[in-house]
Amino acid sequence: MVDRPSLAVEVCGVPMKNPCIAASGTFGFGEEYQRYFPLHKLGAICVKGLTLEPRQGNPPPRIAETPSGMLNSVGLQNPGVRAFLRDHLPRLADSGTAVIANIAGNTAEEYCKIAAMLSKSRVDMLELNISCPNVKEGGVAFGTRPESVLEITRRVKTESGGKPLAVKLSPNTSDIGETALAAREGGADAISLINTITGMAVDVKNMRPVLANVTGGLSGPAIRPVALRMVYEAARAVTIPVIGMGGIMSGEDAAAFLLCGARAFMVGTATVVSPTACVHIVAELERYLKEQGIGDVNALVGALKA
Amino acid sequence: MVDRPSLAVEVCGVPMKNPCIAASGTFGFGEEYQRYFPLHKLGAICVKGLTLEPRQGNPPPRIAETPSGMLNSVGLQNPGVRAFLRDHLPRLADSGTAVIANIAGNTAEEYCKIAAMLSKSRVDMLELNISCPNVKEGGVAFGTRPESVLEITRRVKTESGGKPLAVKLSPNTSDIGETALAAREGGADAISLINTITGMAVDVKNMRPVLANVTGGLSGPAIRPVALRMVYEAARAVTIPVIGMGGIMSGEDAAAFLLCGARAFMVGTATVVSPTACVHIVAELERYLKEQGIGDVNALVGALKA
Amino acid sequence: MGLMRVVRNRPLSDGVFELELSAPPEVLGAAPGTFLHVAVGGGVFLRRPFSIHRTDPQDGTAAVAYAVRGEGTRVLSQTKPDTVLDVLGPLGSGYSLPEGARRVLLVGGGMGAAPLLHAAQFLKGRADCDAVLGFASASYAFALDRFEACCRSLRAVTDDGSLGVKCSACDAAARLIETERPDAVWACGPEGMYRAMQGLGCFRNLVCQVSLEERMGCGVGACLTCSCRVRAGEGWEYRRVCADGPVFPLGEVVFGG
Amino acid sequence: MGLMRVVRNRPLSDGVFELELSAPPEVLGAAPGTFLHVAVGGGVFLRRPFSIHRTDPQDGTAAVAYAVRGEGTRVLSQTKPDTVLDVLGPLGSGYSLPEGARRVLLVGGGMGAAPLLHAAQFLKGRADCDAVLGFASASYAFALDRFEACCRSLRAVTDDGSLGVKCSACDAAARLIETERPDAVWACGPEGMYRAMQGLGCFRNLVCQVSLEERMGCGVGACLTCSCRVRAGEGWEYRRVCADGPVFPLGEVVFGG
Ligand SMILES: Cc1cc2nc3c(=O)[nH]c(=O)nc-3n(C[C@H](O)[C@H](O)[C@H](O)COP(=O)(O)OP(=O)(O)OC[C@H]3O[C@@H](n4cnc5c(N)ncnc54)[C@H](O)[C@@H]3O)c2cc1C
Ligand SMILES: Cc1cc2nc3c(=O)[nH]c(=O)nc-3n(C[C@H](O)[C@H](O)[C@H](O)COP(=O)(O)OP(=O)(O)OC[C@H]3O[C@@H](n4cnc5c(N)ncnc54)[C@H](O)[C@@H]3O)c2cc1C
Ligand SMILES: Cc1cc2nc3c(=O)[nH]c(=O)nc-3n(C[C@H](O)[C@H](O)[C@H](O)COP(=O)(O)O)c2cc1C
Ligand SMILES: Cc1cc2nc3c(=O)[nH]c(=O)nc-3n(C[C@H](O)[C@H](O)[C@H](O)COP(=O)(O)O)c2cc1C
Ligand code: FES
Ligand code: FES
Repeated sequence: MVDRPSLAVEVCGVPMKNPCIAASGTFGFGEEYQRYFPLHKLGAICVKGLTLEPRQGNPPPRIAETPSGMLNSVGLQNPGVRAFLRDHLPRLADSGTAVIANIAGNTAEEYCKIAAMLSKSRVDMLELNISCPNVKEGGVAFGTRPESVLEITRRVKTESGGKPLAVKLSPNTSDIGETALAAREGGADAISLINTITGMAVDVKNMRPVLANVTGGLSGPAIRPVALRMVYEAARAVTIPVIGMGGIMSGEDAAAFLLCGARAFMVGTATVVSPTACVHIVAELERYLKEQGIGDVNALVGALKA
Repeated sequence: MVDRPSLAVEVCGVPMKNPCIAASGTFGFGEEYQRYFPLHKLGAICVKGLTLEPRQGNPPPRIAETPSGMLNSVGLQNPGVRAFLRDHLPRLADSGTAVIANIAGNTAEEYCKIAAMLSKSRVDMLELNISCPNVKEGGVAFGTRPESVLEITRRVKTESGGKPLAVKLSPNTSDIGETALAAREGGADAISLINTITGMAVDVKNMRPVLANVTGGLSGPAIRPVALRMVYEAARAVTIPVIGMGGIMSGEDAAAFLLCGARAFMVGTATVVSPTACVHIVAELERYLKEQGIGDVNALVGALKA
Repeated sequence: MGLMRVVRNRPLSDGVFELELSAPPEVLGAAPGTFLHVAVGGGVFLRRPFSIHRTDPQDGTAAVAYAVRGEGTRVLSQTKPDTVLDVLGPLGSGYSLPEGARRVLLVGGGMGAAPLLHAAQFLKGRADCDAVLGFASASYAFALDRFEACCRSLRAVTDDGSLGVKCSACDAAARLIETERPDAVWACGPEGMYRAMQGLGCFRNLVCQVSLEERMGCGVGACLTCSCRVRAGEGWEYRRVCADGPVFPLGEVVFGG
Repeated sequence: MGLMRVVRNRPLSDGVFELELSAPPEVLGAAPGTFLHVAVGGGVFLRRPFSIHRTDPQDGTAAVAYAVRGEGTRVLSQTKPDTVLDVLGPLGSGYSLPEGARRVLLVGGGMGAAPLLHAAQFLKGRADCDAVLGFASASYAFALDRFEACCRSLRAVTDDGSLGVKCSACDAAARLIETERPDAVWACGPEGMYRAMQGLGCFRNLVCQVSLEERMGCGVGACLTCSCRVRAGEGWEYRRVCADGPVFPLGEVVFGG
């Protein structure tokens, strides 16, 4: 038994007091969760995907329950990067936790403009979202072909003004290692994965799709086996830090991602189910480390005996 | 209410008394299930993947439970196509249900040889398995690039001697419509999907993968949203019949696949959980049709109001 | 947020149940029209939202009334007393009494009656309240005795005439507005009822608040899955049912699409 | 296959429970060493295999004894009487009495004792039976009284000496073989015990059958997920624990790899 295992990690130069990051799109800009716990308990917060202009998103219904998971088709509803910088970032940057800005564009130019605007801000890291399955243009279209991943990463990196850049990869691909390599070659400082898997649910009684958008992104425990495999493959393909996610509901789930090679992890759907999920996951991870007699969480990273 | 809805379907010339097919790899050669129900209750039986030579498969453990699903890494253990023709097919062909032979090779030549041997047999249809995630060579390697799908389909079709050929597509791809088109261009008479999604499970206590093979194929309800979406996309990409599968546990699940465009459906993991699953699913589908006032199951096919 | 013990779980009418929970002070003092977000257990993944139906601060209990629709409510209906449920709430922004309002008319359609009892409880001593409740049929009506205990008047109507007059809640309410001249209408019911109300001048000419439903994720305003359309400038914008609502001014809601 | 009602579900020892089911004739008359494949419910997806621990044809009940290991057995341990479980079985091919055998030695390690009680019940009137049961510690021992009732002799040993002598079941059994000269050994225990037995000549020189465990899917022989290695020709081949076993001749099993 270890008394107080160290949970601190560093992801491409950004220190985090623990490896637990609130995933993009499930934590808003943090404001809704302040009444549930102090935000500084998190390793970092990744904000809702930001676009250049405000975005309305897709029509409702936008959510469907599926076996051990959920589909969402929010479609990047957000107030735009300017409103983020003006109305939300100041408070968030003072909250005592690292801030990651998730950025999404329709075109490469848009991605670059957003990155440039954020590069002079107080955000600690950029996360390039080229894997949103819920928008017609941009999003996942950039994320499936290695050449386009490389190209967009390179262009955005140039505009990021020294802010570390994580590239968020899409699971809707046949070779995640290849995409990871492309991101690294484009200059990514880290990769994060997985975004949601495109899926669909049917209301058989009414013979209609449940989601107004027909398809949506599948998240939650259902996709965890796929996420673990992709993190494992990506972490073997590249040496830059990997941030893993997909269906993490407990500290042991988080440990599995670290064992597969993730340096830190994000929690999305678990927060949708319970606002305090991240806090519980950190506590459980700490207990797991104690039970395993591991003094430093970094010792887990990639330690899978396979 | 409809009194006795008609359940009969036809898939590229093969008549089936209902659209429920036992999926490859979960029904053996049918022998184990005869004590649970008469096999003629099924629309068809798709046998375990056949290779040219007998195959041992992967080391155990070969199965892991995951949230609403399971991973398997059987690795195409089978007695080889000759033993199938000699020891299993005669009885199966007399069982009163259609027989689909699932074929898998290491090389294009092997696929062709197996197809040629089966072309003169009593099987009703061939299913080209280019989507097995559990073998090093062949399998999924053929199934992810459209060009190789087209090529292998064309070659095997030439050897199939007029037997209808279904191509079983891999979900480990970024554009299922493209793969479906490639199969059709190669001469496929039908496509079936989805095979399992490559996944992984970790035993965090022992810090090891649960499966000896590290990764395995994810099946069951967890993947149903992904399967439904891919069937929907594939059925819109091609006009040849689509056989849908992935996590079907009930008659309503089956109806969802038909609504998304599948002409028939396969049931795999549900049978692993309960030997009589297929029989219950057919009964539930019939009840669903009655409740919806639909007299013929074919009226469901592609009837989704989207 | 917290763990709440099931005190009782019993049928109220055909397919409608009441779940009584041992509740913390913030739920006992919740605003009318707010809701609880319930993890029903049994492998059901997401929470299910239910309006607060009534509270009993003396007993320290709060109840929701729910119709069995799908898997979540089916599991809930089988929950035994003493089960401990993980319940979030009170959540959302509820009905509000306009400054100086003396008379409130409650208009419920079907399960929409659920939050209105809590509203009637809340209004006691604050304003007079009359209730119009419409049900498909008498067998679905519930909580009428409790409404009678809290309201100045109760009018129950049904689609098939099996209880009260055969008429819609909307039409019955419209008639009452003419005679009683309430200062505000608090309504809860299906979309069709709201559309009908939007079509009638009498509802447009007074403060009329309606409670919306949408499929939900987090329930706290972060995931943006529960959108409804609300008038903004020339057009409309999406708002969150869970955090900006569930109660909105009738005139601002844009239906259909 | 069928639905079986839970009659009782109670702890037998530290972390070990006994689930008693109202069982159909085919289970009551099952061969020793066969197993039931139990859908435990509560969101657990796959069935869990448990050997038949004992049957009571008079009462019409059969029981399995199980250790709480993970989620499935945890859920099972909380199952209440009168719950109806979906249970497949009896499945597999069990222990068999060699032609003319008079004396059988039962060797159990830990939870391996579970099927051996059923074996002892079966042997009553068919052959003499002695049992050697090894446990990690006294607190884990279970069903000793029942074994005593069915066996000619029972020797319980522990790894820590807290019950019987401090020694392994394998070593204790080896000694008994020399004095009692049984015609057959029926064993059930962890892989380590079987490996130790394979290393000792005394087990090689008589009919020795062991029950294997592997993670299972269907339980009926179709999915090929439950493979174990069995000698074949020069090498080995995979066999199905669920259908070709779970009981195999000790000498044929190939461990490790
Ligand atoms: C703010 C609010 C308050 C509500 N109050 C009540 C109440 O007091 N009494 C009551 O009976 N019902 C109420 N509902 C509706 C109730 O939440 C649904 O009937 C319930 O979630 C259905 O769950 P299910 O699993 O049984 O149905 P399923 O149809 O199986 O549910 C599948 C999914 O759809 C969602 N869903 C289905 N119908 C609705 C709906 N009408 N609104 C929102 N989500 C839905 C579920 O949450 C779930 O995610 C309220 C809804 C909202 C948004
Ligand atoms: C033929 C046979 C007979 C058995 N008889 C008994 C018995 O009489 N008493 C008893 O206590 N145990 C018995 N076991 C082992 C028992 O099946 C496992 O302990 C149980 O499945 C663990 O489930 P879990 O969900 O609690 O554990 P988890 O570890 O959470 O289970 C996860 C998965 O691993 C599988 N698994 C884990 N351990 C084992 C294991 N040792 N063998 C097979 N699958 C495993 C589970 O089935 C499940 O799919 C038997 C196993 C087999 C194959
Ligand atoms: C409601 C919802 C909204 C999301 N929005 C975004 C987003 O804006 N940008 C993004 O990169 N990922 C978004 N995601 C994906 C998550 O960040 C995460 O990659 C995914 O859900 C898998 O993790 P999980 O299973 O823990 O949720 C969203 C997920 C959900 C459930
Ligand atoms: C244990 C197991 C073995 C399988 N073996 C094969 C196989 O040999 N050939 C094949 O094409 N698919 C195989 N599959 C995939 C299934 O046929 C099916 O495509 C997949 O499991 C999805 O359907 P399901 O969710 O209903 O199981 C196997 C699946 C399982 C679970
Ligand atoms: S349910 Fe998450 S924002 Fe409303
Ligand atoms: S568990 Fe399916 S073959 Fe043994």
